[in-house]
Amino acid sequence: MSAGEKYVAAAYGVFLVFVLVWAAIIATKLSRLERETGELARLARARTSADQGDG
Amino acid sequence: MSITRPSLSALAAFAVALAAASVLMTFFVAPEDADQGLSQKIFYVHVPIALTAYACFGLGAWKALRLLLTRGERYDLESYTGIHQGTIFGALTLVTGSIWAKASWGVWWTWSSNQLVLFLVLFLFYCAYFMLRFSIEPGPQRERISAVYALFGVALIPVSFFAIRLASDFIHPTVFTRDGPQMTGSMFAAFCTSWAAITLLAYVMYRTELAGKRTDVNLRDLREALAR
Amino acid sequence: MAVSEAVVRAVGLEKRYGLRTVLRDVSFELESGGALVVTGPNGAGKSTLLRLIGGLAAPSRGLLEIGIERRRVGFLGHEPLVYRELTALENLDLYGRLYGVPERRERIGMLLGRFGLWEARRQRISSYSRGMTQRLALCRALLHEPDLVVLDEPHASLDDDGLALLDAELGTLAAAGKTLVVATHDPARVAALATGSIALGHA
Amino acid sequence: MTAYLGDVAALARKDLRLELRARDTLPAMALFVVATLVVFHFALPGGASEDAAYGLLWVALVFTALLGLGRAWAPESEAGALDGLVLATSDRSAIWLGKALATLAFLLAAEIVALPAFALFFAPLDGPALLGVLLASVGICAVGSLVSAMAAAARGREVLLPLLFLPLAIPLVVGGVGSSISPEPGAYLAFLGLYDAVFAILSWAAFEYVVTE
Repeated sequence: MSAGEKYVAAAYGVFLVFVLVWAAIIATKLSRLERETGELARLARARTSADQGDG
Repeated sequence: MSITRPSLSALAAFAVALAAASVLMTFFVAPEDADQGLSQKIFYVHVPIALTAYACFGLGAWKALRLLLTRGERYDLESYTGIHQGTIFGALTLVTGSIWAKASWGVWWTWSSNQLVLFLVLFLFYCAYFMLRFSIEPGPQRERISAVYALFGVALIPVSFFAIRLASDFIHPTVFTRDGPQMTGSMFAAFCTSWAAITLLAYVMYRTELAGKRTDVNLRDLREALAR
Repeated sequence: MAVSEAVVRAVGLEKRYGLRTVLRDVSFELESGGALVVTGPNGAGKSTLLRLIGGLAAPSRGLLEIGIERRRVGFLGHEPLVYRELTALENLDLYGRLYGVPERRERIGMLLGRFGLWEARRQRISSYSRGMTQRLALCRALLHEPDLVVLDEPHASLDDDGLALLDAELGTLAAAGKTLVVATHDPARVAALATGSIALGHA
Repeated sequence: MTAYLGDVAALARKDLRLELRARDTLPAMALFVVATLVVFHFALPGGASEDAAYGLLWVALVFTALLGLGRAWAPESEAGALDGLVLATSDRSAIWLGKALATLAFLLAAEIVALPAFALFFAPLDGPALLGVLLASVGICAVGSLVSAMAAAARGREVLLPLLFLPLAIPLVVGGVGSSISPEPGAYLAFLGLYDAVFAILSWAAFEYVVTE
């Protein structure tokens, strides 16, 4: 590859890598949110069943 | 999510389509630049990223102004996310800009490219935004101080632009900046598609991050409600 | 007697500092000329509620209506809100100008005399005892003859005659039809004046 | 309007009185700027051009201003005095203007020491250069007073203040250095005037939002 081509590839490559890294960060955030909502859902279910229990 | 605004996934799909179109046009339709040759192709991605960074800083400042005028809490997250996007694209501008500088002038950094220097100043400024934001207790005062700082940022952009132009007169008398290559029809078309694609991509990222942050807030309220 | 409408009205008041909720679901009404006593253990949010009423902070959620203009409110907090390296005269002169108090010098002289600080008027606050500082803070809070007086544990760090002075002052304020809000650990002391009270528990 | 200026005057006078009494900011700023210039003398290589010396003058001025700005709101945060001012003042921007004028007085006093020392150690200062220093000092104090109020509301304010202030000071350094070394300083002085106007108005309007909780 000529020098010019190397740099063009580098520029586009950097942009592509950035998008992928950003997607990965969002993915980890999504999985954290999923886990937290799961916990809350369990807590809520435990709460409602407890209410019905002594309701 | 109000129904009038197009859904996120539709926007994302459109952004991807535009990106593909711009790559095709950049490399297969637009002719190579007469003297710079292939390395000029970096222009099609570097300049749109810079313009998108400006747009994000502008969005952040606009939401900040709305927060100060209407005290609406939702604007704080929007302003914060907008500036977060702007800073990311600002960093990208610096990286792609230095690659372009290496390709066309053989140096990784040059003080004579006014736009690069401007982004360096803005990058310093907006990094301090996050330092400021994370050293104040969450609450109305933090929202207002962040908003004021965001407004200062958007005032700093034109002022710094002039300052750097004035500075380049006495720092580098021999100046060889490129004032934007002359573009034929198809080059301009490729540039516009690329610009639209990157701007749209930034908006999709903005909306996605915003959704994530709002979910965090909702979760915290839920957790507090359930804990009681 | 005409129904005196509420000067201070709070509905479902909430205040959050960072992620900590300090005040939750506080509601009350205080009519003009009345005196509200705020009680509760330390950390229950008494000072926060008074800062909201005094106009030093905004509620995170809920409604707080104060029918008196900010500069017609007198505030006495845990901090004296004065400059320690200025003298009593200089502090009160500064606040007198900012509040636009008419016949500023006479009013300052009268207040300093009434609260036993006349001899120490040229000394810096940094040389004052806690009790003297508290009296000066009282002078500052009453300097502009406020219509609404907000006092956060005013009896704290006062000696005996200081307490007597304060009780007398509260009496004259109530008699003059001023509206009072007093946070205290010793409600008995202000029981005579109180027209309403609110006890804050941990949010 | 006169009430507003009365407030500003009373607030600025309070700062001058506190400084004359405590004498902890002004002597420190004057000594700091001269010491910095001396250090720069040794830092400059033998053959360095005069232009470089002017550049260093501006570095010295900016960091001396930072020293003063770091202490700008110290008296207010001691016994909660800022809350007292926020309650008492009808237009809170007067608090900012009073502080900016007092800080400007301290900075000019330090410059009265620094500029002759610079002329003695390094190079002469002509009319436009002195006007540049004055205009930039106004901008420094206008923006600096607001930004140090922001830092005062945050944890770790000593570290935060330079980070907030320096990017905003870059245009002032450009204008200042330009007015010292450029053959036609007119453009640089006009630019400094523009900066002062824009950022003074912005700081004046924004201060209310920074101090109210």
